[in-house]
Amino acid sequence: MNKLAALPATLVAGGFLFYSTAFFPSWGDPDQPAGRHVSPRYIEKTLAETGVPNAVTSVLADYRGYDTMFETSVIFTAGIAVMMLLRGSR
Amino acid sequence: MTVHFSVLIVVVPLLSSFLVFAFGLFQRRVCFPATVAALAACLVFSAGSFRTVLTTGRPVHYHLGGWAPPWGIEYVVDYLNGLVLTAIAIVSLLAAIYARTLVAREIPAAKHPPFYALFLLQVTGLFGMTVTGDMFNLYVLLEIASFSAYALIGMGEGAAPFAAFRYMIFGTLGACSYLLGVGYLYISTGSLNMADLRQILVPIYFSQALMVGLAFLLLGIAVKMAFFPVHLWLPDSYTLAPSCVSVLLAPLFTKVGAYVMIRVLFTVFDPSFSITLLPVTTVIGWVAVAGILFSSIMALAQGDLKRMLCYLIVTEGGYIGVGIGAGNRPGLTGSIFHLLNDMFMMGLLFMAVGAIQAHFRTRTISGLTGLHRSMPVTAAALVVGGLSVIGVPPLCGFFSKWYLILGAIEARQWFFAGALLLGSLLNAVLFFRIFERCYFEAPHDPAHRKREAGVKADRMAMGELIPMALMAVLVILLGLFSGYIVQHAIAHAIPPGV
Amino acid sequence: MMEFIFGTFNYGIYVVLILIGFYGMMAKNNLMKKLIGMNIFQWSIILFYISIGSKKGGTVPVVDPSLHPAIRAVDYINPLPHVLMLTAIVVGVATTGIALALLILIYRTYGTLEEDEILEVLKK
Amino acid sequence: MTKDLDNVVIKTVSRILVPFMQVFSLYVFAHGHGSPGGGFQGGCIMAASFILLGVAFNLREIGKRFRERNNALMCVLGVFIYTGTGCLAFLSSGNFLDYGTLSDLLPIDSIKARYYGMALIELGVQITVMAVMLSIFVDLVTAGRGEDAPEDTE
Repeated sequence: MNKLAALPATLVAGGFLFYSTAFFPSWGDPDQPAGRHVSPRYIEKTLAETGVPNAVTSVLADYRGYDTMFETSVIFTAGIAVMMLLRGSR
Repeated sequence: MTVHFSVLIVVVPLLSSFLVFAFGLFQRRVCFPATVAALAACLVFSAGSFRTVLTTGRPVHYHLGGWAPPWGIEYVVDYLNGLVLTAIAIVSLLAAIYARTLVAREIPAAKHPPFYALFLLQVTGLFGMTVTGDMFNLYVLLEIASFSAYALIGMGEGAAPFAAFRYMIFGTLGACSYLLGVGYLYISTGSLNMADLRQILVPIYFSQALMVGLAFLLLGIAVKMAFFPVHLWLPDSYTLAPSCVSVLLAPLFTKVGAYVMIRVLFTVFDPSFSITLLPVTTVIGWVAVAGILFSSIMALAQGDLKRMLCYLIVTEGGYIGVGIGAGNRPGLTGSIFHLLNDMFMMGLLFMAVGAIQAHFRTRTISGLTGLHRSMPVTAAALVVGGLSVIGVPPLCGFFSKWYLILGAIEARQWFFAGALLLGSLLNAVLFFRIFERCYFEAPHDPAHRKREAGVKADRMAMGELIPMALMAVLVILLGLFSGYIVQHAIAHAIPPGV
Repeated sequence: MMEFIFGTFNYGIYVVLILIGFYGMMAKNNLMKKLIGMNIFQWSIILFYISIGSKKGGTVPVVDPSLHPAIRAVDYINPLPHVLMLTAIVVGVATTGIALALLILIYRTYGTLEEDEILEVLKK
Repeated sequence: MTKDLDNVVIKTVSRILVPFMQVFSLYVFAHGHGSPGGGFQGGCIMAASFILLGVAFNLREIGKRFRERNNALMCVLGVFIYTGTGCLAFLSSGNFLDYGTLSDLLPIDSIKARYYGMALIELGVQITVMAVMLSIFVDLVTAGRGEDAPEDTE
């Protein structure tokens, strides 16, 4: 898209985004939905269930370990993609 | 062991892509058989898990890592994605077998191991997107499928890297707006699991943040689905991609995007919300109508066979959008069934075009003269695929369009029904132009004499003929057994409350 | 009013970054600048997720019982967005890697990275 | 002459720095459980140490220490370890990636099994990230010529 179409599209998207930020829970307040629903269990039970004090690592490798497996597969895909695209194409 | 089927669908191709790459470094011949074996195993697993859903009547839930849903990631196989999984497995297996000679011809031998590894990673991404019950996990698998698609398209010669880069810009824009939509859902609810989201979202349906979040979610899915206004990346990238890649990408990637749209609109958000309270589906229907008309006309204007099929994919996405737009039982039956049929139809057509391009050495429609004499099976495949896309009764395209039109009429959306009929008419004009060129070209036409005297299309390998013939038989069987499929599988696949 | 501004100012910052990235991606002619715009776009979404997870008075989510005998969720910030964004960062790196590889191929075929020059060559 | 002088400073400093970077990367990887760190950060620091070697000396130095084929194999090894530990859970009839059930096989209780399962996973991530970061860097810099890069790419 050239410059002419990009500026109005950006302004429209910007209007939507600014409009929506007004209705977010205020930044950092402890009982916003994200802090109440799923994550308290990770913090309170990480030592008891996995023996790992670092809650981020316990969520990363155990509770949502499946995501991280695909994350490693993403970086593996990028590696062989670059290998395939560039090597031997001299 | 069958309880693990739903996760094995994704883990087996992932593991085999690593092994294909590792052993391919030492022994290049191992790549193709390992890929076919892995995809055959996936077919067994997806058919097995779909059969358990059919026999027990209840969806299969699988907790990854042993953690319960809102905390851990959950796999859900129900009627809807059981169907799509089995279709993906069949089409990708046939595409892999078919693509063998094309890969040997188009891809330099040193690049076979990474090529087949990316082929399997692409299929892993598609399987994972279909079977997952977690919104963020769907994003990660969307990225795996997209990265392997960018790299595979970038393999073509000439302008393919440039088309792949433009596709990457569009694709990343889409994937990031999907991620933004998931972020808006997370900030409003605190959960990422689809079933959990459905309960929590009900009281806060009309919060403004959620509206904008839904808009970004649908924008991201529309880009991946090549829905009308954001389909600009598709014609260049699938046309310039090597034909062994477009045989895999064209039928599957956009259809999984359509599946994700149906999943988000009718399972994450309650159907009563997305149909009546906020007319999201009607808006999608109207955009789909514009999409059908625009892309059918663009398909007519194309000389290049493959680019014409790419615009047909956008039209098929429009048909599915019209089915969602109708927002009632027959409309949704039609869009799910059309999603299924389209995988097979487009697979068949892209196989035929790939064979024509490789053996008949022509890409333009005008160059197809006398195709039936030198390549009878491919011409027959082109006819079966074309008639099915138009919607001629015994074939599967007719039945899904029948339900779509039924749904549009029942929803009193006359423009939807009109667009469907006009689209079918334009497809008919499109394909009969090709059939006429293939079969009925008068002998005195100079191009025909040149073709006759000129190069004889070399023998097609059996490895290409059998998958194409099988796909054509499947298209016919889908048509004949459409009543059975709709009654037993799709009737239950429609989320409650539609 | 001040409380409202402090409540949503960093969401405003992420919106500004998204717009810069989106404009850069769409309007810039040079493909490398498009790529930089894409990176800004991805990283602003990471900022958005991280600012969801923060809690006033919460510390690093490494649980140590000496801070308070009973481990309470309110003492620690929300770890989930940080995990999700580790994945998004890796996806961003992978996107940049593949995009740079494609740019090398494009430069090798066309000798330029300006989109309009490439389109002219394609038209011929 | 001056060109050579600058190199001497860079070369000696980086020759000293690289071993400490690699030890620090193993520290970051090993302390993923207790402090911020883990597979990704450790892998990146390890790859940075090789890249520093390549930048300070020349790309052939990386090739000498770390064959291209081994690099590709290590990419696969790391992800294979990760998926393999996931499949280990099948043996003790747990769901995929459920290390808790590994306690049936090993003489430890399920919490310790999860602890060591995570450590194994971080090892897989460390290996893959290090190998992939390095291979992407070398491919992009030499535009695909890899080992036989001409002498001028200092």
